Amino acid sequence: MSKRIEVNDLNVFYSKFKAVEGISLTIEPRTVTAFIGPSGCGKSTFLRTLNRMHEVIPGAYVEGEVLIDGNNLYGAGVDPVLVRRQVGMVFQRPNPFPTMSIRENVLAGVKLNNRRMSKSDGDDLVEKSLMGANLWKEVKDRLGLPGSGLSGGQQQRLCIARAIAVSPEVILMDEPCSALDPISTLAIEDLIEELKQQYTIVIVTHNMQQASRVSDRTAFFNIAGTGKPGKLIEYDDTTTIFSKPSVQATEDYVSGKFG
Amino acid sequence: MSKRIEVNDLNVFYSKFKAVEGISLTIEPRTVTAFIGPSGCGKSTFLRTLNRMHEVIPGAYVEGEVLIDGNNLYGAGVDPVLVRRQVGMVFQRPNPFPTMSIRENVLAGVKLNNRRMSKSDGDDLVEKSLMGANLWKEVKDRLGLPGSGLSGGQQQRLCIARAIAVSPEVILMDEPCSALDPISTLAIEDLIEELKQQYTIVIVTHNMQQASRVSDRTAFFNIAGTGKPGKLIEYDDTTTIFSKPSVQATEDYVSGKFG
Amino acid sequence: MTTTATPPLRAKVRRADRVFSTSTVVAGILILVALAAVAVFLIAQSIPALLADPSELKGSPSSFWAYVGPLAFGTVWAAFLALLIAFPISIGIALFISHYAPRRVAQGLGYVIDLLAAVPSVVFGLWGIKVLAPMVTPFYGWLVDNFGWFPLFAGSVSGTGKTILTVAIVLAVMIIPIITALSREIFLQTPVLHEEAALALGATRLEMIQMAVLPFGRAGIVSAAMLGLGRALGETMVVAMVLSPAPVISFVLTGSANPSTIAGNIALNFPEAHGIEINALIATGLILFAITLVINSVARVIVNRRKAFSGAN
Amino acid sequence: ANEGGTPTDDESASTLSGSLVGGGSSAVGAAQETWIAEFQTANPDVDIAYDPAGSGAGRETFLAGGSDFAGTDRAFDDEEVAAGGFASCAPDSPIVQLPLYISPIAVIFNLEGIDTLDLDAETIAGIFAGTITSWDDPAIADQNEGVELPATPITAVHRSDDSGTTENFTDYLAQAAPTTWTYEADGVWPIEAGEAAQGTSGVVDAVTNGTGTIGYADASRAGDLGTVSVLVGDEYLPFSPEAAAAIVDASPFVEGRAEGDLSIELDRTPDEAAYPVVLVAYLVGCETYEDSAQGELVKEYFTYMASPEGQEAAAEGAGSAPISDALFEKASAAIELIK
Amino acid sequence: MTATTATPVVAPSGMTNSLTTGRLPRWVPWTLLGASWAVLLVVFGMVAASSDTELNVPAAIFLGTVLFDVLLFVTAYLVEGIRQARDRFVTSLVVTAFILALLPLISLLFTVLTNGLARFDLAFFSQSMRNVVGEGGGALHAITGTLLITGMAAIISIPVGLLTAVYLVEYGRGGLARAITFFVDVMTGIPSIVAGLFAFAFFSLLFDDEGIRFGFGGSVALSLLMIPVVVRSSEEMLKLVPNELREASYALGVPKWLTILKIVIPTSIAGITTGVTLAIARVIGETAPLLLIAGFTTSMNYDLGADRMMSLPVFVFNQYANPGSNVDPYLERAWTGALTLILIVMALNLIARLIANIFSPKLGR
Ligand SMILES: Nc1ncnc2c1ncn2[C@@H]1O[C@H](COP(=O)(O)OP(=O)(O)OP(=O)(O)O)[C@@H](O)[C@H]1O
Ligand SMILES: Nc1ncnc2c1ncn2[C@@H]1O[C@H](COP(=O)(O)OP(=O)(O)OP(=O)(O)O)[C@@H](O)[C@H]1O
Ligand SMILES: [Mg+2]
Ligand SMILES: [Mg+2]
Ligand SMILES: O=P([O-])([O-])[O-]
Repeated sequence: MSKRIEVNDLNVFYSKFKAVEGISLTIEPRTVTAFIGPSGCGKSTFLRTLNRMHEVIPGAYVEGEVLIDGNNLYGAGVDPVLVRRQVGMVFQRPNPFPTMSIRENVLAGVKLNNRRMSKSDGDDLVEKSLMGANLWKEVKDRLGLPGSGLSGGQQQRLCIARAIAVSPEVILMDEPCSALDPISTLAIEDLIEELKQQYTIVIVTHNMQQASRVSDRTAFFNIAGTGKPGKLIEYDDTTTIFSKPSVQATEDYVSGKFG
Repeated sequence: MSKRIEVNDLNVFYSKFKAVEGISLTIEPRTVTAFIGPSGCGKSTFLRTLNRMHEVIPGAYVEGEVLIDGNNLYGAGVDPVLVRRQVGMVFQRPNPFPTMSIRENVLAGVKLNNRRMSKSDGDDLVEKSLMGANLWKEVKDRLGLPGSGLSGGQQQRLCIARAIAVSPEVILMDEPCSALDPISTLAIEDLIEELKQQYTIVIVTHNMQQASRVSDRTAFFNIAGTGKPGKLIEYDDTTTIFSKPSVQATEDYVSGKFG
Repeated sequence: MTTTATPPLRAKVRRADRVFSTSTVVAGILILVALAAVAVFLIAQSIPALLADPSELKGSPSSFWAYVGPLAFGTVWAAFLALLIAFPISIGIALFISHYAPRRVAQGLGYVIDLLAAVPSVVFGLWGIKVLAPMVTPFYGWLVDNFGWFPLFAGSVSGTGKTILTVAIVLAVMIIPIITALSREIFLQTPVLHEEAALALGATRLEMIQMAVLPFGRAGIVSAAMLGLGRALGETMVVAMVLSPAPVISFVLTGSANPSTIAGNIALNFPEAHGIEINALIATGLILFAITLVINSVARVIVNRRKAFSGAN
Repeated sequence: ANEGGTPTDDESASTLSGSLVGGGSSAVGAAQETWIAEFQTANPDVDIAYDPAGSGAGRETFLAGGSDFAGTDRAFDDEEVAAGGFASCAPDSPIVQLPLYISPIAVIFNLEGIDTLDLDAETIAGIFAGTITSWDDPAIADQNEGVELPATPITAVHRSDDSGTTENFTDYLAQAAPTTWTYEADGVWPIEAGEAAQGTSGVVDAVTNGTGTIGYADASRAGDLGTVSVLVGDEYLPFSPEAAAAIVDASPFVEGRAEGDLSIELDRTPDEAAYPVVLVAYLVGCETYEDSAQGELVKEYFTYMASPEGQEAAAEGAGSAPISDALFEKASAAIELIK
Repeated sequence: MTATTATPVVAPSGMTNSLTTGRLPRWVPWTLLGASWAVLLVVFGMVAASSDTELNVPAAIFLGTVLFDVLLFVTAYLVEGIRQARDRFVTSLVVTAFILALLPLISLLFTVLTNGLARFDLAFFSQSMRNVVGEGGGALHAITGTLLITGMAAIISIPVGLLTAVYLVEYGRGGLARAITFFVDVMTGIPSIVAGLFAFAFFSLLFDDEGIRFGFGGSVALSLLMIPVVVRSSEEMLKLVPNELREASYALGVPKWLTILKIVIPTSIAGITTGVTLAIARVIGETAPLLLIAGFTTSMNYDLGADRMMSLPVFVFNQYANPGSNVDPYLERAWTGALTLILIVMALNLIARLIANIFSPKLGR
């Protein structure tokens, strides 16, 4: 149910602009990996290449390879649609579909492949996913109401429920808490802890405390200046990164000297 | 040229929703004050009440008073337009006017108010403001080009130049660096240091390191949960807040226990 | 700047602001007044026709309502057909420009479609009779020969192609640029957030459009369609020049006897009308006005019904 | 170029000046353009405008005082004349109605290789009423021996707009074929049968573009299309200007009208060789104008239109039939009344 | 699916190339399209040859495209599965829609061009029809009339429409705004001839002149038709201006009206001009209302305030509908008039784009 990700010498471009350069790393199954680094260093850009979401942006392309359990995402004949089913994504701003009810939101991804799902199967899946996202108790009485009526934290958990409903192998999260209040943030951090039992999770965060709290391993990215490509500076166990990093820039960053 | 701000028991509402409750504090002239706190606790909301920018949002209103050098912003007959000329603002995302050149952007505040200005006066003001925003060297050869062609950090400094060109007394900044890379962030932090000589500055930031680097005093806001109003928890010298805060929540927050 | 003179916060009343906002209100009210004036004019001129002895009207109908009935039907029917043809095509083009074509190409394509809007209706009329009608005639013949059992193609085929279907095609071509232009802008506004949410779930482009783009744009699409429909309902010259009308209520698309439209009928009969006939024609104009009002109200109800789910904040 | 009224030849330099406004029948439009062009050329200081907005609109406007003269494809009738109230005229002034535009209506058809057909009124009525539906119908074939008639279905095209042409054509059918055509003369096509097209041009286009089509239109527009010779008495008569003008002379004037009112009661079943399918349009003015200068101008213009040169110009430019000498004399007498 | 168990929806992990499905090579759709067109053109060509009629190219292209839609769907279904097939099918439908819209446009432009070039000469643009019978003459009077009348209509409609749009977007709330929105929609349904009748009734009452005909009246009638289009399109465009820019301006102490005039409107000027040209194009071809209130003349008239004024659509319609005995020069003038009308609107469109380019947001980099 979870997969190992291997990235080999990856460059990402926005048309002519090289946004990310020479990234190689391996992410083990059933771990939480945090990406940290100053704004603009290419964390989001890199994250998106892990499920080919960067292709949505006109002009964006990659060089190099990303292997998920040995299958190259960028191999010939690979269907990005299938990639995205296996590698789910949660965004910075909660984005439930405003035209759908809570229930429809959860089932949105599942319905794509399985149009005629029986009512009871659907109910089961909705309950299971919302339970998984720690949201079931709060919304079980109003599954038919619009998803946009929930609070920010609830919306974000709804998005997580929607992502896990399609049973992905990997879940990518791009600053999932940065728009949430502390209570909701804690709820989501707890959730990540639980999801880790089943999924490979990659999370981008600006919040060093959050990174140290939730992640097993941490990757620090940096950028030499505007217009330069972002690079992976250090990738190690989270405790190592936050206690005795081997690179000076990492130490400066995690200790708040810049960023 | 700079002013003291005194806030007395201020509540801010979005229609029926009370977003911020019972704020009282005094900001001294020629200081930098940082607002910190978890997302959704009302930092931006409160900041906007300092130049009545919240009135732009339908349904938003305040109770209580804000005195600038003893004049109540919310007194009868006070013109919000004049308030905003004295209390400038810089936003999270750089927003230069896309239809204008760099030069026009700097002069926007003056020109848009239909004030006539000789070419040479204009040139002087553009140079002075761009110098003040640490941008003059980088753009002096392309003042006629569109402002949106600059990099993010340059755009943000252009917005600062635009704000100081109207000679305000106070400058409010709402997460001015959160969309910028570290180099640009440093440039702006340096700039704040300089501006402090002349202006009263209030800055909202998510970045504790930034708060501790640039501010003289820090206000910590918190929120009890979604739907509850945000409150001012502690307001003190920055060193005090970050070394020995008197409230437990503040300590938890600045030490990264939550948020 | 000297520290001595701090400008007071209390200011003169902002005259210019007041003048400007007032002038916008005045402009809005002016529109309402103009419309009210048109309505009053229509009603005042219609009353004599409504009260008159129907035998004085052209064609001696049994009542005024028997006279407008086929016209009202034809108006709605022709506009409906035009919308039926134009709507899917317009949405297709709008999607093509907003979500399928490469961005550079899209701009050029947008311009080409705008060109259609630049063609005046007399020219459409000329093209309709001189080019389109002769071109579709053999096709109609084929339809009637092979699908004559289908009620829409019943009866004998028109020998000149001047049928309501031809009119609907021309009307459709006229309203396509209107609907396209508006829906294109709306589709371009779909929040990237929602598009990405759909794609990240493993949706194909079509599924993304179904999940994010179309629901988001629903209200706007309805507005666009209404604007197009309004144009089709009120179009005069094309109907007058192209249609072969008869005072009938008929759904047949390919025959010679087609219901006329109110606007077209006014154009055809106004020049020779006199006395009470003029009033009768204006009264039909009033009916058209009422039809437009009703259709717009219905559209508004449709838009508002699922407002909670509209995505607007 | 053509603006600014540079007089073409100096000898005719006229002293006439002022401006006239007329409006009405669009059938008279082309003729009016010709007359106006010629008259303005001869009298450079005169401006005449004619709105071809339709006969009804022309009569309404004239009645309301919005124009100095009207062109109409039917004269004001007894009732309207009795009601009076012509606002351009001096109070109680009678009106002048002159049949100065006579135009044959051709029955045109589009059958490959056939230029003319001989038909009687009953057959024409049958075709337009939708009872004769094929070109090889015996009713047609019997009258056209030696003509190879195809088995094509007939598409009869009539006018979709309210028109004087239709009114005159249906009047002909009603008078000449009363058993088949049981409807009254009307400007609006009275039955559902057939195709409809807007205006003379629309009918001509429809007949030209279709196959097996037949229609009726101002004869000047017949062009290359086949035309019908109609049975009058016991002779098939093709349309011609002389034959068309003759029908007017063969018809009586409406009784009980003022001296200047030359309204005609057209007799579509003449005994002599006159072409009965004609449209007669009237030019209507006042006997006495409110403003005598206007009266003077109208009188000059009417005089020109009625004159042999004027009639010839219209025949040339618009394809109408010049009025006969007899009618010219009566018209001249009527025009003399205008002041 | 069995949602109750934890089995994944997609193929179980570990399988090699589990991410790969059959994918059609890129050239397949294009080849299919070309082939379908070719097949239908051949079929139509054979039918045309056998029945001795002309080859109907548009119909062949149209039916060829339909064939392509079906073929592509079937191919994709066989190779890629139903979801991809559906996606491809809609893609091809969308392309079909585009081609469908292009066909009439091309046919129309072709017709107007081939017929209109006959009289596209100097005389046409330097002469009026005054004292012209038969051949010769020109449409100068109608061109100036159209420019004047439509220009005046634009002068009336653009401020009123734009201000109303500003009201709806920036100020309006509650009943009045809702009423205006609704009735603007209703206004789009006024038949043009009713607008003409109304303008005529209004001015003949105002000036107590039953025969009133003048250019300005035509402008008023056209304004009734133009205003709703201006309001609708400008409203949509104003809504697209990001609030950030408004806030940036307010924060500089710029009053609301100047913010609207100098920030909001310039930022959306491109869309607004497009909307305005659409609106002008909507009315510039109107015939019926102008015949009623602006009248008909063969002479020049530069004065909107008095006397009949000719306009191009009336000219075109009249040349077509009431030709003299020699029809050809009339028809030629009609087509050339139509061509001129299209050219005028295209020129307006171009000018609007230029204006928009000068004022609209400059995207850097
Ligand atoms: N759509 C795009 N087109 C062009 N350049 C882009 C685009 N998106 C991002 N970039 C550039 O790529 C670089 C990396 O951006 P990215 O968003 O990945 O940074 P990040 O580390 O996620 O920053 P943040 O913490 O602010 O989200 C930046 O220089 C950015 O300007
Ligand atoms: N326009 C609005 N209408 C209604 N409620 C609003 C609006 N803007 C903000 N709020 C609510 O007011 C509260 C305070 O929001 P505010 O944006 O001031 O927080 P913040 O501290 O600035 O958060 P952040 O760090 O994310 O910017 C939140 O609960 C938010 O949902
Ligand atoms: Mg990011
Ligand atoms: Mg904020
Ligand atoms: O002259 P008419 O157009 O009415 O036949």
